[in-house]
Amino acid sequence: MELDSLYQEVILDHYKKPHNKGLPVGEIQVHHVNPNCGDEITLSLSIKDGVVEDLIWDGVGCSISQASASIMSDLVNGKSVAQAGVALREFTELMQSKGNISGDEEVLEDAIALAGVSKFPARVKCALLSWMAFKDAAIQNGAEI
Amino acid sequence: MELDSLYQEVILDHYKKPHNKGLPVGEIQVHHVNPNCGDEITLSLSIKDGVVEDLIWDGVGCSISQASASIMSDLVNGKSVAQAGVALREFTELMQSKGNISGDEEVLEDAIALAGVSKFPARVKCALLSWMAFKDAAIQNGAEI
Amino acid sequence: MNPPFDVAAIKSDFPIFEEKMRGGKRLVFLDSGATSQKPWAVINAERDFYTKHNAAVHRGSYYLAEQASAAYEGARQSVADFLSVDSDEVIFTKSATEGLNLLATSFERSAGQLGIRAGDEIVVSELEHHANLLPWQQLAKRTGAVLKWFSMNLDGSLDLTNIDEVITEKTKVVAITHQSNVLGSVPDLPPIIAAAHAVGARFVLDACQSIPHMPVDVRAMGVDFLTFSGHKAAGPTGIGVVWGRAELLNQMEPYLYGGSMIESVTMTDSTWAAIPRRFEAGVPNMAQAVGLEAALKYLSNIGLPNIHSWEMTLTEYALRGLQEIEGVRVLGPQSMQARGGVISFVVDGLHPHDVGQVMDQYGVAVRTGHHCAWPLIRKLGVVGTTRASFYLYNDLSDVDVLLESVIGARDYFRKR
Amino acid sequence: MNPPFDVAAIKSDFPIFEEKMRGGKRLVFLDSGATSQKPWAVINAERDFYTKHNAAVHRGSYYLAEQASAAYEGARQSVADFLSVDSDEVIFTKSATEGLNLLATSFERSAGQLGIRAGDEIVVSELEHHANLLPWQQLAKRTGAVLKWFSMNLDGSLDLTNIDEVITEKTKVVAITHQSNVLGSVPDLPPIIAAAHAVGARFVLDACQSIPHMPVDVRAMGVDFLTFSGHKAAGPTGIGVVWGRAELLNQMEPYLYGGSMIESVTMTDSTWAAIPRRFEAGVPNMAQAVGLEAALKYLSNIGLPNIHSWEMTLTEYALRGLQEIEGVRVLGPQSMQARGGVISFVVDGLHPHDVGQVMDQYGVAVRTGHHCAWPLIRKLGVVGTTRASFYLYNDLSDVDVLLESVIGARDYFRKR
Ligand SMILES: Cc1ncc(COP(=O)(O)O)c(C=O)c1O
Ligand SMILES: Cc1ncc(COP(=O)(O)O)c(C=O)c1O
Repeated sequence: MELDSLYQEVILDHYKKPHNKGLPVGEIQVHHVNPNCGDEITLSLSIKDGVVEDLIWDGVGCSISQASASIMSDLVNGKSVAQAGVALREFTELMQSKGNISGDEEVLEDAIALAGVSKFPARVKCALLSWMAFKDAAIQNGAEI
Repeated sequence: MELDSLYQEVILDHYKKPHNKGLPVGEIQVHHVNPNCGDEITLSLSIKDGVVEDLIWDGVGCSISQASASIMSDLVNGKSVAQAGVALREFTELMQSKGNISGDEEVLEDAIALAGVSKFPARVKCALLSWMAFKDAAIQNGAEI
Repeated sequence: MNPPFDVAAIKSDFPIFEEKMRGGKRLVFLDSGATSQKPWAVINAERDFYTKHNAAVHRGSYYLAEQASAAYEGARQSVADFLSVDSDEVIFTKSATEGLNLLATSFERSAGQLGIRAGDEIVVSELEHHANLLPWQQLAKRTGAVLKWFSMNLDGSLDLTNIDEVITEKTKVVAITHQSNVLGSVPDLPPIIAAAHAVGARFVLDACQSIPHMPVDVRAMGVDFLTFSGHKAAGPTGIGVVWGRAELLNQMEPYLYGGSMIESVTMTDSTWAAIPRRFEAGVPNMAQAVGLEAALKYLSNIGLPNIHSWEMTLTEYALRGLQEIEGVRVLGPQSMQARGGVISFVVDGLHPHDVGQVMDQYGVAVRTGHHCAWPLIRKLGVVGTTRASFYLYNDLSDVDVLLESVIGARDYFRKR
Repeated sequence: MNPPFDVAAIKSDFPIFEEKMRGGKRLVFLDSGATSQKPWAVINAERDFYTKHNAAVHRGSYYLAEQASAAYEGARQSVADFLSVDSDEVIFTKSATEGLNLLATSFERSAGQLGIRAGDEIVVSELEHHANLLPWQQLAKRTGAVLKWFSMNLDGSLDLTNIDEVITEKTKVVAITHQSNVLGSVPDLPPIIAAAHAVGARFVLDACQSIPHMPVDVRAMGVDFLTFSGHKAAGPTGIGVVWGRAELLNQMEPYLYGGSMIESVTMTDSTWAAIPRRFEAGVPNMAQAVGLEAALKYLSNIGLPNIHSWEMTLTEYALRGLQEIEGVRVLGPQSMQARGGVISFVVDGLHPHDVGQVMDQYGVAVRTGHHCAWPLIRKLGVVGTTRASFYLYNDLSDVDVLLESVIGARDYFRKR
């Protein structure tokens, strides 16, 4: 069933048990909303010696947006800004691919499970919400990403 | 030629030598504009013992609007308000008839020459402009018309 | 449960039902609350305008311009006939949204009694679609007027217990929906309209969810203004209607400024044409007006009472079905009392987006989310809902697929 | 005088040319300055949207909603490509008139540098169509800003001798047409744009009469905002475009309030979505956006430089012909310098309405009157003009009939 390509096991796992979800505590917090559907995310992080640390997020939304936030938080926490930037760009490209690329597992790790989202245009924004919040927070923390 | 039914001889005569055209002098003056084409008319009259008198008008506009004003001024000057009202209603009906009625010459006199206008919907407002100004002025002079 | 008209024949008037959805499924369109589908009659009316009569209205005295003007003004007359009002009172807009903004801004600009000034009060309700909340909310902010509102009860009705506090001597405008686009609930308007008029306030009806679906007697209701969108009434996109009482519209200031709405213009000053032209600046959406005319004639031929009764049949069948599904909770009115053909529900533990996504696999088109009514959604204490809305082309088998797909959605996530 | 494309083939793309005018005459359509005719490509694009993809955009995650969103956003991208700008900068309106009102009102509501306040100055010109005069005139009245303008010379150019007095440190916005819709004259904009930018003012281009007819490089011109109507560009009625520089639009307040333009909403407060959505409240004119896309693709396929050069050929032929008719006076530019495909003229002793009426008997569609530009008409010292305007579907024989009909009009009244 086409649906299973969207709702991969990994996604539902992250949805049911999201990682790094809790009250964002950093000084700089960003709040992003998907006005179409009302999905919301709040996120904080810090950047020490060019490394992303302490990324914590909270939010409400569909399985895709929640799983994507959880996966993203695992992926970028502890990575250098440069590495996180590569993942961010690769993930964005994957989402906009309309199902034409499958993503580099080396770079994206669990996030390649979200590849199926790109075939459902209305859900792409759900998957990207947390990544955009991450990007925004990194920039506000002075990173060039 | 269909055009000749619009531009009757009588109309062109009135257009070239308009009657009762001059500087409106009465106390109550009305000014009407056809916003579509910019045709304008200023008109004054007085009503004494239920009779329309001293109708004078001035204006700019196409042959139809000018001829109609001239014909109307001949027709209502000196008539009772009641008679003028009958002519006004009959003329309005004639204009809205889309060429289906030809008008009562007893009531409308020269104005039946304008019957052809009703086949040219865009020109109906030209023909009606002065009549509406007359109506307005009569009402402002206290007439029930 | 026999339909009062031949639903299969109706369906075949709407070409979109020949399209295949994901996985080759047939289209079960249950999102008419957002926008309706269009019959050939409407599509062909627009085409005929373009192929036979197209010219700028009111601006030329040549043959085609006469044809175009006759078509456009004929459309206005048809809308007026449909509403049983005078054609001068019918203003074409691009949408209900524009219509409500037009009214709010025109009140702001108008002089005297109709004007809205600091300290005046404007009343809406928690049921409102953003289109009937934001123009008033922002008008209040700009002018210093005060925005007040009726609260919603959890059954989707309005709490009128404090009506005397909500509508006061200071109230200038009361703007309320005829039917909630989220819950389908129909608020009890007569006491509100009476209270508004008792204090000299104007009542604006957001008729987006009613005009397409049921007979509405605007004169009998006693509303002062009304607005709806063509695209929800089987008509084209890009057309809406404002109706207002002539004696009020005549005193109101224009919304859009430009060509065809003037009486005279100098560089420094202008005067306005009579209604309705005063409110229709520029070359209008002529083809769309003609398309809307075709839509309203199409609906009238079938009969609004018939359409409404069939929608009620569908709604009742769906409501019962949904209420029986374990794990599904219907929001708002639980009975057929004071409701229209719109049902919102949630599935335990599932986000509406995920529910809608599975339903899509069944060919079912429903809307999910906040439905442009955030205050109402917050009041319900949910993140969003899944909403099914019905129209004349739906049949009982559409409802069967709806129910099947909701169960499918519930089970899809349960078993994983 | 050979056309750069097959005009007969083009004509056959436009179904209206099969219609018969009064007296069975063929249509000689010379009123494209008011509205253009539509090719099948446009009519069919709208039909295809309704029959295959119709659903509310941005509001559903079902298959049809995806299709509709892709069609609508694809149309936006096509407009952006046509203008060589970013798609976020493209806002769909219902018309240029709405676009100009949107800009004026948005300036009024915006904070800081972009806001318009008492004492600020707004600059227009005597060439303007009411749509680019009244929104600014009324904005000035509402805010206490001062409206200033460039005078028109009798040849249809603008008098720039006092440019330093017209554009000053107080100027906030300069809004001028790319081409006069009455005279066809093209004002000398570069010095005006430079002067506007030198004092930090924004330049708004009314591109209604240029975008459909010639290549326009908005980035190279350095304008800040631009607007045009679809219906004059072979597109549907009910659609227009505002383009604006993103960094400015991002700071500006919305015009219409309602669904789909918000970020979050409570009963008392709201925040706005990013551009372009911030400026597009409500279910948009989706089918019309798709129709406009088809129109712009149609024009691009033929090539805007080709269209322009052919219009110039037609205009030169018509201009010479009219200038040679005794009793006819062409107004505005007498040469091909700085002009587009629009010619206004008067016939001695005749009112334009009467001239147009006779021309109509020849099947010729021209506009007569003040062309929604009363200040310009007054400046010319006439009661109105007869205007012929050309487009890609016109050919030299259309011009021949034009000239014949003008002579016919002159003689009809002379001999009686
Ligand atoms: C120069 C100019 N500006 C603005 C407009 C207004 O366009 P619309 O009526 O399509 O809104 C027109 C045409 O009517 C025009 O020619
Ligand atoms: C109750 C209600 N009011 C207003 C609107 C706005 O209508 P539109 O988006 O067509 O302008 C809608 C639909 O979106 C609605 O359901």
